[in-house]
Amino acid sequence: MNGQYAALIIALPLVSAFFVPVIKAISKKAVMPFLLLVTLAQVGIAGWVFNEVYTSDKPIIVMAGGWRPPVGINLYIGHFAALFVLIIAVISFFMAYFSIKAVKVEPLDKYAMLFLLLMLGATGMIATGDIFNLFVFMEITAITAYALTAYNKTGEAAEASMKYMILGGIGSSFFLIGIALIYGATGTLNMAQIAQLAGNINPTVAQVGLALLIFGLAVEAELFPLNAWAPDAYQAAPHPITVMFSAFVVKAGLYAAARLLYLMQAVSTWHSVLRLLVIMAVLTVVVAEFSALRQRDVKRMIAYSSISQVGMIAFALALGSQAGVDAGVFHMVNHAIVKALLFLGVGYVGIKLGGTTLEDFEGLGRRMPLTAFAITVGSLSAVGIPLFNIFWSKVRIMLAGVSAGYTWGVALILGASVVEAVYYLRLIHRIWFAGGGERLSESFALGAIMLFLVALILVIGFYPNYAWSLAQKAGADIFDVTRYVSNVPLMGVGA
Amino acid sequence: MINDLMILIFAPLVAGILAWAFDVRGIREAIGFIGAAIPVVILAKTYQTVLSNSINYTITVGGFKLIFQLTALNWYFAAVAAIVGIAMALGMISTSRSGYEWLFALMSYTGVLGVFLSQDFIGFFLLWELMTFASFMMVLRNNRHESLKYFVLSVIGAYAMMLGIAILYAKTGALDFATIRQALYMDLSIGAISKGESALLFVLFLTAFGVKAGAFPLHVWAPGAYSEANQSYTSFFSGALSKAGVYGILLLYILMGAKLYAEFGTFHGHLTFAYVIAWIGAITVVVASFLAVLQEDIRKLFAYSSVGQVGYILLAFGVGTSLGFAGGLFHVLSHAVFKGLFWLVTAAIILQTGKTKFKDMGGLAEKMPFTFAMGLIAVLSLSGIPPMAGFASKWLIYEAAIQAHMPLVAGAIFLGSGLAFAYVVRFLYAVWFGQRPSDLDNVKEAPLPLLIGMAILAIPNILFGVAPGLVTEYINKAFGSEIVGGDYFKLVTPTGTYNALLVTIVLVLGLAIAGLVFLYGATTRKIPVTNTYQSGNPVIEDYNLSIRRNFYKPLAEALDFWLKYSWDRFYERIAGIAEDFADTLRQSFYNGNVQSYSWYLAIVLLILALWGVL
Amino acid sequence: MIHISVYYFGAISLILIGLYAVLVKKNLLKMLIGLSIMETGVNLLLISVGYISGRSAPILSEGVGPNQAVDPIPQALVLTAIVIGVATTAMALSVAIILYEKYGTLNVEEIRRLRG
Amino acid sequence: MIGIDWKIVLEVIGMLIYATFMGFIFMGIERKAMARIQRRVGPPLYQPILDTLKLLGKKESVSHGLIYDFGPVFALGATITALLFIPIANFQLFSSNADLIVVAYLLEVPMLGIMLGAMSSGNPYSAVGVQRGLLTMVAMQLPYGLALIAIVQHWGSFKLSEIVALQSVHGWSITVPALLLAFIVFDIVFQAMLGLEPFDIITAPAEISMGPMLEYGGKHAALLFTQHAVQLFAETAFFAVLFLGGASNLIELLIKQIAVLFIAIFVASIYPRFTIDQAAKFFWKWPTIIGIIAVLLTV
Repeated sequence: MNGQYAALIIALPLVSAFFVPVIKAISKKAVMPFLLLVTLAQVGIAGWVFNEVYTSDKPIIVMAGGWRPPVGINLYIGHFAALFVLIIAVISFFMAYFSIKAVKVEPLDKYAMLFLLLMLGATGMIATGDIFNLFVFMEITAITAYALTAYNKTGEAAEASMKYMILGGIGSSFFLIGIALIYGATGTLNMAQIAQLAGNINPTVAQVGLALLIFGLAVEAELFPLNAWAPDAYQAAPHPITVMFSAFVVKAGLYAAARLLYLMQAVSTWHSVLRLLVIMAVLTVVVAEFSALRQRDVKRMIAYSSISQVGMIAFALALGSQAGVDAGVFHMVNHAIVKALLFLGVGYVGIKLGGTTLEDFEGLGRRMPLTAFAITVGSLSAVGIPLFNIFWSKVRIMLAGVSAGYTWGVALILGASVVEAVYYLRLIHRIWFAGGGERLSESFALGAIMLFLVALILVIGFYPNYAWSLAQKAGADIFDVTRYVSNVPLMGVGA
Repeated sequence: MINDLMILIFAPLVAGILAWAFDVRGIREAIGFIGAAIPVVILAKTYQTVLSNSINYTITVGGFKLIFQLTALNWYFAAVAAIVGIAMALGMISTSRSGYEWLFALMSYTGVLGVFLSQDFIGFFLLWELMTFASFMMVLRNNRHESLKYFVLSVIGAYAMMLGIAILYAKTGALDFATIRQALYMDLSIGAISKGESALLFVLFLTAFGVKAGAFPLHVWAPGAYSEANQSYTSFFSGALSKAGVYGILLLYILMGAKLYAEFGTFHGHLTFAYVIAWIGAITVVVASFLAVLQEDIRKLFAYSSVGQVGYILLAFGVGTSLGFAGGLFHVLSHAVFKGLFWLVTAAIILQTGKTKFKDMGGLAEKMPFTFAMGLIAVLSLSGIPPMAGFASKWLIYEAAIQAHMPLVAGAIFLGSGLAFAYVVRFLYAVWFGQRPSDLDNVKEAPLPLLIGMAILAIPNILFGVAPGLVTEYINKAFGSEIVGGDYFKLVTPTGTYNALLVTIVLVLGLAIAGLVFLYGATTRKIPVTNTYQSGNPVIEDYNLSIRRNFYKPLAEALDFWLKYSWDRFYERIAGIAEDFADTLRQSFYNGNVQSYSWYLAIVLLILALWGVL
Repeated sequence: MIHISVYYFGAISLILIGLYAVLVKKNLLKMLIGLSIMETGVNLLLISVGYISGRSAPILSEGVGPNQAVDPIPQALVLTAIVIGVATTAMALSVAIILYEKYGTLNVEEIRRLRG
Repeated sequence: MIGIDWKIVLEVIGMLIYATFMGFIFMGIERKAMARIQRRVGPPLYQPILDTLKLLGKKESVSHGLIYDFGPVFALGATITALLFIPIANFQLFSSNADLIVVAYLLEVPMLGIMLGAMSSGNPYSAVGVQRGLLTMVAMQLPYGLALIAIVQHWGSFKLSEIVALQSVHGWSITVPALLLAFIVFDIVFQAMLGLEPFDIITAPAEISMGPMLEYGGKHAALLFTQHAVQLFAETAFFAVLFLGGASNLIELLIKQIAVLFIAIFVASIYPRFTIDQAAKFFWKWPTIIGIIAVLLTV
């Protein structure tokens, strides 16, 4: 099994997505189990890729159609990509199971297809080594996200999807303009070659091109002024899809932005772009935290909290130092687990009790103790209480932030996380110490998934060494561009 | 020897988790008690080795190197926490209702021990947050508003410390205390940290430790948090947890003392930054004692009194001289011991009578004699009656403050101890004496474990009162220099002496003489308390005269000018404003109109364009 | 250095017109039309980047060799971009239909149930 | 400790008898002088001794329980202890083992004894007496402390014997301007410590008839009278030691004590009684300001 089989992580979801109508024709009930099977296979392949990359310590380069870059499009599955493809696969597998319980709206086969394409889009964005290929995967993710947001066919879902669409549309158009400029200047689309040539193209074109590229991805990665669509989309989308949004769709956008950012290090005005990104990231954290303070709907509250934590990741990645990138990646991993757990818990409450307003959460501790325990662990971890996983990455980000000179930024973020502590702990008080009710039965499998995630949080919280070493390798993969360029077997041709 | 420290720190946490898991009445109490007892055993075992050298232990967690060290100084703090911890465990055997309380009580116990023992900022910050979180959960169970107020203030403190740590890390590149201290020391010549930055660092660390110690402007959380938690836990909460804040101030001296001295120089011969701490301590003592005197609820009274007493310690450290540190450290022990005792007494009263307001209590002296005796010992010790530990430490603080030429600060202590005497006697009158309300007639004595807990805390009060030399001799060893002279029973400082044993003997002789005079007189006929102003008629409920409510109304009238201002209302208003601001921000930004969202995008594009051109 | 040719002005003006429509027009359909105008503008920009004046379309036939034709890569990119544009617009219109059913209006000001 | 030094034991016993006797005489002088100012003859000097002996001789004494008896005993015991730590004229007694702060606190301990007794008597008037006594004590604490601090800062030592020695060398404390202010402050506070006229809120005869001591009769009252006598002697001696340079022999000390007493009596016979919050406001205004000035001058 040499590297070429790694292309399966793209091929498998694509092929099985188109098989779904065939399966539906055979028997309507087989669609969801098929989805489960495919995501399980994806987990298997991603696992194999993960240990292949981490044992051999070399990235897997997949050349589409055997063409060597820069002529052909290549997939670059380095440490970060391997790690995150595995996370995407695992979370998609869990969400596939959750969808069986959560999604009741009729055209389930359409749902399964969109589900697989969303997973494909995110995996593609992370694995690709070519900027136009990145644009194509981004569009796949975007369109499936628009469709899935509107999937419930209610007024709110359609409204949220419409908002997401218009803003996403503008964002991706400008992303394309960016590609046009970069292609015009460098004559190539391959990331590695762009990194080589970035030094000697005329600075204003390079800076505008880079800025537009980052702008396009920033709409996807929910930075401050551009994330107006996110809370509505998170709230209106079906529960499993919200988990996928917050766990990896946003992160794919963020990773792509970081990858492009560090590729274009050689551009002379690089630092001014970085400073702009840091300002936007800090504003994201502060505004999102403040807006979550007096929320009536818990799902929307956790959406705001997810946006603010993503803003913190963006802050870490935009610091421009190795420590910053490592901290950002570590926080990405932790945030994915915690938000998956939280949205899973809230979604499950939404299904069982028919709504996710604060009143439904009153006395949840007595009615659904397992879910209440999961949500409590999730919220405590999100707040950054020690012996939980986010504590470690938050400390890392703060240290990196101040040593990169942004003391005011760290101060604002810490102030915002005080606000975060307030609304999460109000939620915990409402769950355990207010109201009551008789005990409801909770599904065993979902409970098992939640307990697995809780166990993951506690393991990383108590003993973060292994997770931190993974994050460091993945961070180096993004930050160390020279190694990236040397790994890609470039042909001598090109402008 | 090596992993002794790990057992010492994490034994309570493990016991807490087990107690929470086996939530059965008998078992969880036993596990909890064992968990609280292990640290005492280990500390006793390591006493000898600690005097000569220190025990170290390092583990690497998440890329950080956590160093734990047991030296003479932090052994002292850990021992104080251990004594109060054992008393708390005994108290909780009778007052705790569920495994939840055992889990978080013992988790905060682990946090405090960890804070005292850690030698690097990450471990320190981690266990500091753990301690804050655990104590918050104890209060969250009973009252949301108070617990949130407590948590927000302590999280602001913790994050201020986090910022300080990050700045230090950025400047010195190190996280463990030894290297930072070395770097800051060398920094005197290089001057990498400017005056402004060291001022910022000082303020950040001061807020962090000030919140936990309950210093003046940041003390508003204490009354609510102390009175809402389970009372026997509060003995640990106010006895040991406030010491973490004080230990932090001590740490500030050790790490940044030279740097702050170089940056800010001296003011009238005192270190400027120390002078600030002294004045914060003095104001805390006066304000908290005045508020304590006017309280109507027994828990609120002791909460404010606890804040005031910690103010003494801050003041002692603020004096800056080695005698000041000795006085402060001694007061750490005596405060932990007599305040812990007071809270256990309160726990017993509330457990047996179910009342918390002074107006409902009274005349319990006959019904709960042992608790009354323990309460009397605590009263004597807190108000500083000579043969008690409270007096010895207060005497050292007076010596230090006046010797260092800080007259007004010493004046504040005088006023503070006068007020302490007042509110302590008020407690005596309102709870133990006067006419007993009819519904308290069948009150029984407190359960046995609580009584043992009280006894454990009462013995040190007397022991270190009669023989203060035991403590000062240990402090001399901890500081390595002869600060307080004299043998076990006599304290000798350059300007004054205090022979505790002689004072006790003479007091006993005096009592003997007075007793003889008393016995020489006629026989006494004992008549009940109710047969006084009613000239023989029985004292019925509505004519049961006793002034338990508004005991100090005249003082409140004398102070009404000052009582108009309250920091508590001030902070509540700020919180309200912040929340309204958050609301308006959300309404204005996320207004739901896709058009305005696209305008935001357009604006960002404009900024990008301008940014590019600039 | 990409030489500034007249096509860029055309492309950029198209993009700005599209953006203007999205920003100002209240009716949802007009916004969607604005969106697709912007996309065509972007596609035009892509094409004009690869255009070398005086050369023919990049279809290799006997008279046209590699160095007579224009740079083919942007052309390929535009093909995909157009397909994506179509998909997005189709999705947008179907959502607009649902919106009209549920809200009874297409005025963007009124469709504001999800806010705050 | 074990080898009891008989000389000190004899001195102590002699001093106790002398102090109690002189204390009663002071109370007699107090009554006599008050009467003389009000142009009436007044009782003979030894009247208080007769009263105490009469009270001791009563057949039966009423008690409200253990604490009710313990209160006066504790008060008298504490006062005796306080007395034995003050250097009286040439007898050092135990003063080498304690200093100013210890004595200042020992002088306040009897207050707790009286409070304990009064509170356990269950009588509301005595409770009001307790409240007033405490508030007076709280009010006077700040100026009292400032005066003591001024002295210590000037002489640079806490030990009473050293202060006396320094005063004999450099002249009395009141000769020093700063300490003169401290003297004034201490004198006002002294008025409240003795419970004389302007500040006798604690035992306000008309209002709450003897305040805390209301329920006391028979030998309990006798104990309290003896306690008051010894307290009087101790406080005047303390005053003399601090400000009037102590004394080389008993006679000189006696003269100084009586002089101090007369100042207090004259002030007492002129001023009407303060109410308690007026007293608190007064103490925290003038005496505190003068005290702060005195303290700042001596730093």
